[in-house]
Amino acid sequence: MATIRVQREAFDPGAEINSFCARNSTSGGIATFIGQMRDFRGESRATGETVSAMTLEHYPGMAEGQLSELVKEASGRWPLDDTLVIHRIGSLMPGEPIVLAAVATAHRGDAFTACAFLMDWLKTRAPFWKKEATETGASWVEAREADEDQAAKWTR
Amino acid sequence: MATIRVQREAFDPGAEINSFCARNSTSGGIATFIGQMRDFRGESRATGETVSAMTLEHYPGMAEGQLSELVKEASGRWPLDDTLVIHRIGSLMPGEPIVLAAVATAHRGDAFTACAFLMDWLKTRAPFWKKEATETGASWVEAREADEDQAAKWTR
Amino acid sequence: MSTASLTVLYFAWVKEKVGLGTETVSPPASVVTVSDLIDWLARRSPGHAAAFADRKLIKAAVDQVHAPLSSELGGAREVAFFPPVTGG
Amino acid sequence: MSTASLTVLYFAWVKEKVGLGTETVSPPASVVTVSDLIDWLARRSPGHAAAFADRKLIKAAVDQVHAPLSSELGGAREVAFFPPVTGG
Repeated sequence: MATIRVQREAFDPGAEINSFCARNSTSGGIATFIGQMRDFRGESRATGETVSAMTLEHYPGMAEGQLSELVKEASGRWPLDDTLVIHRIGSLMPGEPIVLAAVATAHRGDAFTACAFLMDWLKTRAPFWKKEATETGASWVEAREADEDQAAKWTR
Repeated sequence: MATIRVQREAFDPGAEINSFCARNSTSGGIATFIGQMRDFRGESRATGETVSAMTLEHYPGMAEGQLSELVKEASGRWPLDDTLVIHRIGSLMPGEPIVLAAVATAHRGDAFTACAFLMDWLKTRAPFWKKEATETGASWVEAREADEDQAAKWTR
Repeated sequence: MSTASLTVLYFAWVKEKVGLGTETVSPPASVVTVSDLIDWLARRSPGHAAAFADRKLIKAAVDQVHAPLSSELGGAREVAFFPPVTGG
Repeated sequence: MSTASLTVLYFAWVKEKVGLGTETVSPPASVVTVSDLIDWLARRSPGHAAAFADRKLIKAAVDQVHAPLSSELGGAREVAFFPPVTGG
């Protein structure tokens, strides 16, 4: 079982997690990750420029396809009861959730590992691009090398 | 920052996660874990006895103290923006959440790792005991060796 | 190590076997370690004896800190006995 | 490797530099790999040239599957060019 959604509309992480829990009431453990839009650039709010809005572009078709592949890969590696991935596109405001990943399993170790794997591969494989608007104009977010390194550790 | 609650009342994981996200809107990543009460014993619903209710006993004072220690330890190991741990006590019904752990960080790797650490240590150090009621009577849940193994890997 | 009074707490099936959740005791000076305390408590009633029959199953906390059974009690005010924890 | 028509998609700043999001092209038979296609596309306009000026920054997908620039196009119907992804 898996649900994948790429959507322009805002979503409510708590409500999504509650319905995910409800439909997996026999799974002992649910691990989730929520990625939020920050209102600053770089490492800290003190040193970074203020970001007032974000646009998320995606590759229609391939984005959904890659997310399905990630979930399929995770399901092959760990015994997952259910998986949920929601990813925003379009315009976002600071504080809004960008992505939600949730994994339901019998044992919590698998839930944490599979959820971390999903996020690491999503960050380097799913075709989404962030453009941040600041006072000095809009610019595309650059990929972080740390993300590549984190994704590489799952290579078999 | 950290919030620790040991409570008899049911809680709403989605609502708790949403307010945790809201008060940590500048954290890029939020990892959470929800442990739910299963309605069967052992490894699977097919082979296990049906569990109709659960009682969670705790050591008042020490339970809260141990949870604080775990959060303190995690905060010393990883740069955490905020932490939340809620643990139920008393009577629980199948499907109800038993525990919620949430960690907010700048980088998602730390969030996953710290949340997994919290759960592993909680499972072996926080003084809570589960008693399951089935058709054939009530009995105390036995500790799983796998939990000890999982906790041991965090030893420094 | 004197006859100062000590609060002893029991949890889960240890409590059920002992038949009570807490008691205040004054162990003799010969009771130095947690293990000594178990030996001494086990003689208080058949319930105590049953609870402590297999001490491989017993965990202890001294003043709300996990402690091996070999720990010395020192000036402890509260000792608790319970099975391995199963929360979460 | 013939003059069959190929859909080319551009995303993020690659799209902005090229000045369009998609185009249909018919590359000559000499265009065998993704890298050949870049060489050929770069000559179409100053925008294309600017987008592909530093191909270390460019990622490609062939028929919606990530592909190194050295990949052969084969019978591909859709090739996309974009910077490293930054979702999540």
